[in-house]
Amino acid sequence: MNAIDPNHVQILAALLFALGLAVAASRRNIFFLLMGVELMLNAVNLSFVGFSRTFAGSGSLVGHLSPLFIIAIAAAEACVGLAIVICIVRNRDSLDSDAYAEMKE
Amino acid sequence: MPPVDLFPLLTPFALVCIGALLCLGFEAFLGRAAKHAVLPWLGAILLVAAGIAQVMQLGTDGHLHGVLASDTARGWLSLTIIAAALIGLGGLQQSLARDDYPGGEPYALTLFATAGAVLMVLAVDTIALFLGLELASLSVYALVGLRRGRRESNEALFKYFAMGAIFSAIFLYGAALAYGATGTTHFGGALVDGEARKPLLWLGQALMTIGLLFKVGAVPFHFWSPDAYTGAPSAVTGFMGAVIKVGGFAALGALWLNAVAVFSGQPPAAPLALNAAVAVTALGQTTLERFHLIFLVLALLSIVLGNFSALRQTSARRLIAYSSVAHAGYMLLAFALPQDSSQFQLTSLWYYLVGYGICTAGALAALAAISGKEDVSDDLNGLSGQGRAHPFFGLVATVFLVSIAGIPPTVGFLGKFLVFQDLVQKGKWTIALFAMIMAVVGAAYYLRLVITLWSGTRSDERRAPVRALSGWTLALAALAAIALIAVPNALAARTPATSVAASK
Amino acid sequence: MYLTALLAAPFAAALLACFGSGRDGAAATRLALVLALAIAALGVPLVTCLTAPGAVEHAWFSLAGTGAVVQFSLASDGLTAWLIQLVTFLVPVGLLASRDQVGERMREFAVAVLVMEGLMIGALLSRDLVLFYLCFEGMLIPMVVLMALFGGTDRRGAALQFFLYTMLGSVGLLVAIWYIAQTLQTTSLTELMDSRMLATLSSGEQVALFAAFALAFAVKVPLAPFHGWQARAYAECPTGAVVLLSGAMAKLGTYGLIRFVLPLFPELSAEYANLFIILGLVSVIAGALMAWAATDVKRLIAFSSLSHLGLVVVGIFTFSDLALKGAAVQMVAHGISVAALFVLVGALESRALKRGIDDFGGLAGRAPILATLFIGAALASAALPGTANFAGEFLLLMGVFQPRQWWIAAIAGLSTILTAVYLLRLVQRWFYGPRRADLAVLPDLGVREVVTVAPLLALSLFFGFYPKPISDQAGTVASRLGAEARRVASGAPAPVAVVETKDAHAAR
Amino acid sequence: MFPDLNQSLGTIYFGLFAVIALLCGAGLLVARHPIKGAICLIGVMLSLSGLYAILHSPFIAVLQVLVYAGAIMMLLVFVIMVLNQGEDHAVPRFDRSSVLALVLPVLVGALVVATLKRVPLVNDAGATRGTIQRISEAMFTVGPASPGYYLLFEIGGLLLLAALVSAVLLAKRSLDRRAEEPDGTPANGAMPHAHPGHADRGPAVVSLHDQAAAGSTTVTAAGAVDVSTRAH
Amino acid sequence: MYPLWLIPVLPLVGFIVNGLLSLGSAGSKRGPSRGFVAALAVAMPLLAFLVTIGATAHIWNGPTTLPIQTYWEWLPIGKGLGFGLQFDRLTALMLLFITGIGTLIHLYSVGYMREDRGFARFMAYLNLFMASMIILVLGDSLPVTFLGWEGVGLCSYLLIGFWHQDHANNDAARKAFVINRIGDLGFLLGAFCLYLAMGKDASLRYVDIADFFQGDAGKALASTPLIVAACALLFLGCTGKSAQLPLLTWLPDAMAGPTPVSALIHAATMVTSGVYLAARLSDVFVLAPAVMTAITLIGCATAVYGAIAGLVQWDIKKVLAYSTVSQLGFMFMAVGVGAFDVALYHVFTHAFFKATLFLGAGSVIHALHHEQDLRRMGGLTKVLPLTYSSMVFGWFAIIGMPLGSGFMSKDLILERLWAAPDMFGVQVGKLVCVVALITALLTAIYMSRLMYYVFWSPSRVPAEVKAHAHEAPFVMSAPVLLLSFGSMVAGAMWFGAVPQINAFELWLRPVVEHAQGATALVASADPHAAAAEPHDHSALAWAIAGCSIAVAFFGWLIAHLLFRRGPKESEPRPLSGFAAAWTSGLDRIYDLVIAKPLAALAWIVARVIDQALLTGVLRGIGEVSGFLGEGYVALQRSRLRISVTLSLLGAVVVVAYLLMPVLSKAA
Repeated sequence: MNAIDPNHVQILAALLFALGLAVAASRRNIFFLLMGVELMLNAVNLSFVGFSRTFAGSGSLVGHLSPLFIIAIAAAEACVGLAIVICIVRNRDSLDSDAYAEMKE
Repeated sequence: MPPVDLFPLLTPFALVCIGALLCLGFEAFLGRAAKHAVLPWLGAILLVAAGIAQVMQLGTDGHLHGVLASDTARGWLSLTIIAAALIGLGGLQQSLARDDYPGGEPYALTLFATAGAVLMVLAVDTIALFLGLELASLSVYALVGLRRGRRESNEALFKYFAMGAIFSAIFLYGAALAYGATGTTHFGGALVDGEARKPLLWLGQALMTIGLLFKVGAVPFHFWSPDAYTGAPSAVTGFMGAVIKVGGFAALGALWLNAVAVFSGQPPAAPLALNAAVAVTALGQTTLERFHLIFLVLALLSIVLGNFSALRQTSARRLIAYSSVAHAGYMLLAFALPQDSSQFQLTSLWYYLVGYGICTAGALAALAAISGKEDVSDDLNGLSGQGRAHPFFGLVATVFLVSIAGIPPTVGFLGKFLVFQDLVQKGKWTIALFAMIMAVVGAAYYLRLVITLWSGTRSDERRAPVRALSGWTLALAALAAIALIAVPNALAARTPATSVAASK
Repeated sequence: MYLTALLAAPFAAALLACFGSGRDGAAATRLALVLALAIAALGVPLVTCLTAPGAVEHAWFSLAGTGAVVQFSLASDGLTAWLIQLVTFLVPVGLLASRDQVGERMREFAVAVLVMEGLMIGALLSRDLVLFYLCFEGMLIPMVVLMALFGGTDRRGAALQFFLYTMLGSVGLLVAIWYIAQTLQTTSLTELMDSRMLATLSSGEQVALFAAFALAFAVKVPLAPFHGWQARAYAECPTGAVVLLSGAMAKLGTYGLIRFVLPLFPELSAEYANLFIILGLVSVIAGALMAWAATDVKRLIAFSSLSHLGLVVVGIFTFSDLALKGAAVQMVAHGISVAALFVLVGALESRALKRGIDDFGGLAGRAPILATLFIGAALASAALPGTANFAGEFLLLMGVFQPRQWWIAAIAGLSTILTAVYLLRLVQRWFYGPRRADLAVLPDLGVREVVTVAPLLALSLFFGFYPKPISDQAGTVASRLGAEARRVASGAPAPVAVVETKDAHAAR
Repeated sequence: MFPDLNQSLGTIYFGLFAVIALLCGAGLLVARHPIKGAICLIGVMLSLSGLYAILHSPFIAVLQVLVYAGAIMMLLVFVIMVLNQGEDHAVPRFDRSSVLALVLPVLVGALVVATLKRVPLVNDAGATRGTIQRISEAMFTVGPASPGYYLLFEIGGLLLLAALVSAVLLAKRSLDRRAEEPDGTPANGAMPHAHPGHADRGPAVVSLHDQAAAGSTTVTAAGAVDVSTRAH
Repeated sequence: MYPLWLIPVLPLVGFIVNGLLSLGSAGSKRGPSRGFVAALAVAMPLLAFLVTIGATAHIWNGPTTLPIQTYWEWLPIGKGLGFGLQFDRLTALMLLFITGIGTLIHLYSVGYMREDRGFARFMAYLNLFMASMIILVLGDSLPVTFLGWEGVGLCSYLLIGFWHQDHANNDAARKAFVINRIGDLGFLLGAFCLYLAMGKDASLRYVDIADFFQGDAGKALASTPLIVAACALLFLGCTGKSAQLPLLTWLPDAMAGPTPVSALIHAATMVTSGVYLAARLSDVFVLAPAVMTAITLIGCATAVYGAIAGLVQWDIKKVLAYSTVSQLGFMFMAVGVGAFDVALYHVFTHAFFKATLFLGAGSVIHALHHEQDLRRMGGLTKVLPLTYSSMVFGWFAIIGMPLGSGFMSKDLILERLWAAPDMFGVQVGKLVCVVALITALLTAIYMSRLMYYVFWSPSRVPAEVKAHAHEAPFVMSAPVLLLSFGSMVAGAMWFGAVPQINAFELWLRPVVEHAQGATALVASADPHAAAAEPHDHSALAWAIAGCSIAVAFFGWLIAHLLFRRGPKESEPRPLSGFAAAWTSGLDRIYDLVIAKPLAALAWIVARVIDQALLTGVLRGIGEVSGFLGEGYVALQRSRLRISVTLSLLGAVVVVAYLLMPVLSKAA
């Protein structure tokens, strides 16, 4: 019936993934790094769901189930990430990732 | 592989998790001293139980809903991880008690990480693999950042986490694309509607491989390892270096074996055993040519850069970090495809991993015990003469280091031997020779470390009592590091016949 | 069975020495000494019994991937037997000699030494390439340990350099062994020798394998220009270690040449004989010259042994019966004499903490016993007739001397002159001349030291007058191992064997 | 449960959500202040949940809103505000070393897209799939027939627990339960290396950390709750 | 079986016992009991002498040789070379005077060295020397001889450097040893040549060598390169031991040792072992006429050189040393023309008179408190009557006064030289004979000069020395007297102590006759030759005898004219001008041509090639790898984003490379 072209969904996912990657890789602020990662995970979810519609039967279910786990993992990662932010900012109050480049050779 | 019942397969894993939960539960009710006295033993007991369970079901190969699988190689690797965990617990106890660390969580986290690594080994499904990977990573992050007060520890923690998060996302995207091609998240799923979606699988494999290469710290995805290894407490460094590498390579191996099978046009009906011998058809040969070239190039890069960087290190942890990069390189060499289309198997890699895991964990646990409060003096100056000040730790550290350096008659040597020989068999003469020369160069810095340990002129009053747990684990591990050379064929390839059975 | 016991004994002894003695140096020395002597006694039957002990052979493990099954195969013949005598005899000497330098850390020292002894014996007994390689390489570890723990000021660097150098040298050997195992499906030396399998390989492969083997052993001997590690290592080694390194371990290089290279690659040995002969001559002359110019006496002795072993290599690669017998005798003889020299230098060093050639003078007056023994050792190593070294060098030179290649013997012979030059220079600087005030208090040798050295010199004298057992047992074996190469060479225009001249003579 | 949209409408909605998502993503990339970024990200997530809805997976759409937009982002914003140092002028958005870091993702995207262009995907004409019922069936059927997700589910719970523990270990101010020593320095000596800037603001930061830690625990709990609610 | 082994073993026992004594008593102030040491040290060679006499009795007029006694198998050469002793007439001759004169000199040394702290050591060395020398002449094969050959070299090294506080002595000792080593190498290589030449049933035993080279197979090899090389190399060995050109420079320096040593080793015994070897291998030497000629010429040159050098020396011992060189030259002249028996005869006589002279000189030196310079002597006739008289006998003998032993042997040498056949068309023999006569003249001059300066010229001895100057004790003077007596009567040996004439020659005939027969030279005792030209021969003999007598007197006369007033300058100064050039010229040349270049080469090899190149390369490798490490590690110290970016770069490259085949296909 309604045919949202799966390729478009995938391309969207790819673009979002790229965006997330760009954010994570290029921004100096640690929070943006976290958010970038979240964005990437979302893109992955989208990709899963998008694919799921191109399969019949059990194959398609996988595409719906995987995101659940990914969401849970994302939650866990986010909470650990934030804990880490708190932990490191406590010692050196800076959110600038470049500030954490002290380790010598 | 036949489907098997839930319990025999999952018992070891479950026991480890129970250990973690128990530690967590008791942690709350124990005084600071008691934590370090009780929790490690609690964990150790459960780990030993897990180990025993693992040994008991070593023979039975099978898989669970195509999500988890178990076979001889997986069994050995799980055992290695459990052993590394035991050693790690011992080392942690040694150093945390020395530093009078205020919390008992690290023991629980160690066990969680162990569970995660075991899961990575057992997984034959990308989601399961990812869960295991995250379970291990998230726990290890915390362990790396254990010394919350130390800046380098923080920095290491931050960098490790940040890159880890990014690359696990990349891995996951790869998983998604692979799913898009095969319609399943299991390894070795057949392509749906013919060749059409092959590029997706291709890309998915690439991204997943990259994600795992990051975990095992191969060039150019290794930038985290020097910092993470150095920032973490020595005991953790060893444990982390061991279990993550074992888990990562187990996953990579499973991925690659299945890829070979799939691209050779004979996707396995049931999950492949890690020590299966897969038939490489001409088709697979041509399709995977680039892939295996990538592996070789990255391997050589890792070997060269890792060794040369390690040559100039003074901090033991950082030295091990770079050397672990080099080792990742040696192990990657095992992924080379045979020159002529024929059987392909990774048994040499598994043997190498067993040796490497035990020895790395052991070496750093031993060093952790003798490198002073908060491991401040784990550099060559600080360590010089410590071997003589602490004969036991010095001795075991020597055994482990010599083994990692690949000097006979140790398991490390035999591991390298088998991998290189595998390579020679595949007709990669020049590479093998080059790798070997590099291995000798590599031996240099381990030896320098050993020599420093013993020949140091100043061996000061700093004395670390040998705690029972680390004493026993290290001693046994050291024995194992020698004794394992007796069973070079424990992980030998299945005969082609069975492998065919496994891949049909 | 007996051989297995012989191989296991040193390791058992090491364990005993490790746990049997405490931190008390004296006790550790005593224990280790007793053990070492016991092992030596255990080894004696090898040469006294008329029948060779039964060979041990059972499958050990199969090299994954190759069809070869590594045999745990031990066997002993004259050559092996005598070198084992050398090793087992030098170990107690080394232990005794290092007592002063090592002091209370004797236990570690003894353990390392015993382990090394075990590995040396293993290398000598093994008749399987892989087993041999394991021992051959394993030896380095205790050696490095000794060097690094008990060595001189530059010990770390020296140890590292020594290790890497020899390691690099033998990497090729490892590859070669795999390749053999893989292509020929066996690593058993006897098999490879009996049915000359290697001949089936392509010439290119053969050359590569030959090069790998030769290089590994050339580094070990060492043969110029692969001697980079030697002087530094010898100089930094503690006495006991250097006694074993120069006296026993270096011999494994020449042993390897005789045991593996000649029988496995007769054609190539014959083809490249001149190369090795020239390298040997270079070592002979250059070594002597460097010894002449040396100021550190340990280096001096190192160079002198470079020179003497160079002569042995020359002898080996002329393949002539006499030369090989001479090589066998000289290996033992040199082991004894160089050990004596090092022990005495060590004794002096432990007294004065100096060993420069200009650091002493007029010692003959102060320490006549030391002087006498040292001069004795020096003369022995200068191959004075009546010492074992003479028997060795005489046979070597005689075997090397061939009309076609008279220059070999002529050049090699120069070493006898140069040896006299630098050794007498040393003797004069150290022991003669006016007494020096700065050496006012320099006690003469104690009983222990005399007991350490005297037997060495006595042995040297004994074998000097009665080398028959060595030349008959070891020499004959060596000659047999070289027979094939000799045959090939005599056919070829390259280095000639005795046979040739006889024919030539008959023709006249 | 969700209306089956017809062709054109579906495309329109898809385009709409896609554009919003991309714009918000771009906004995240260029946002100056983390809070703005967070808001953009929430925008992305909401639009994604919309997409899930029209892609026949209502359950995920709901979760997307609940967990992501609801819990995770809430926590994120919370922490941002806790650690907020005003407009963080200290941290410019980009600098020279960002250029390559901006180019590479573009390349990645390009590569993926190029690949996708070469892969013809066609929808499988089937009934709606992502219903809670079918998902929970797949998730919780135990036994030989099961696809085995119940294992992963349990492990997921374990994962969350581990995450919680690590979060506590890292973020909690003082690890042992005893109150800090009388002289007011933390027991675990977390502070010795602290930045001098802490001197004035010390207590404030401290209190914040406590809350933050509390927050993190709650949210993890929340995550755990979510997963378990999916059970029923 | 006659216990030949006793002969070497007895002195060896002396060496061991005395050696241990001296070592054991190292701590004590005075050392072991002089009496015991002396008794033992003298008794041992004496016993050896007696044993030798016993052995000689066995072969007096029975078999010409004792059966060879092989004790054990030594070296695996040929069919296995035994360690054996051989006692034939040549051995007997050598042994008799070695042990005999040796014993006397031991006795003398007891007196000479008694006060020295190292007395025991000295006697031990002397005994060791005896043992080695005995083995040298008693050995039944070249290797066994070589054992003694190097043994005596070692002893000479030890004894020259006996007073080792003074580096001058040590240098002299080292020089002696090294130069001898050069000769020894020649010996070895020569032996190898022989071995090769003998082919299948090769052996290094003298009997086998003799058999082979007397046989046709051996004769067939005459003048082949192998044989020529063998002889040349063996002769090189002889030049080393017997101080012939070009290897003679060590002998004059060897005078640094105590005088008895000079007498025993560097005059009587060791230096003559070259001649012994030549005689022993006469069968081989005669097969290489070229080498024989060379030997003659070299001997001649050496004789002249030594004589001239002896003329200009001021050190009494140096004079004697050069005269020894000169006399050895005479012996080799004889060897060169195949007159082995005569050569040995001269060895024999020379041993007596040269020992006499040396010991006499020793007494003089002893009396003057170790003053050796002729310029501080003179007029000692009254002071040292015994020494004087004995030295006169020695002088008498050496300058060839009629009926002195020297006269006999030298005369015979000249005779044989003159009678020598042409070699390569040149009358080498006659030329050499003339030169030899001139040398004899010189000999007479310098020996007389010595006598004048020591005894017959006005005394230049410082008063205080003269006051203490005294005749040597009996233990010293007795041997000297005996020897001087010997140096008179030894000459008679040629004409029979035994009834028939030519005892000495007959005695040696079994050993050398074949060789001498082989040379065209006609031994005077050879019946056929005698039949051929008896008359002419005797005439020749008388003529030459006359010449040599005349020469002797003439030389004495010249010396009388020149030297009876004593030297011009009385203050000792080092040699200068011609004397210095002539004496140390060879040393300078060797130093310039051999020693210095070698040392330089050693320095270059050690410091430049080994250190700079080889070690440098090693270090270089280390540096390079270290540098790589540094550079790469520098990359590691990066901020997070750099790391991420680099990793991503890697990832992109990898993915792009992998996707290339996919992307190459059109969409």
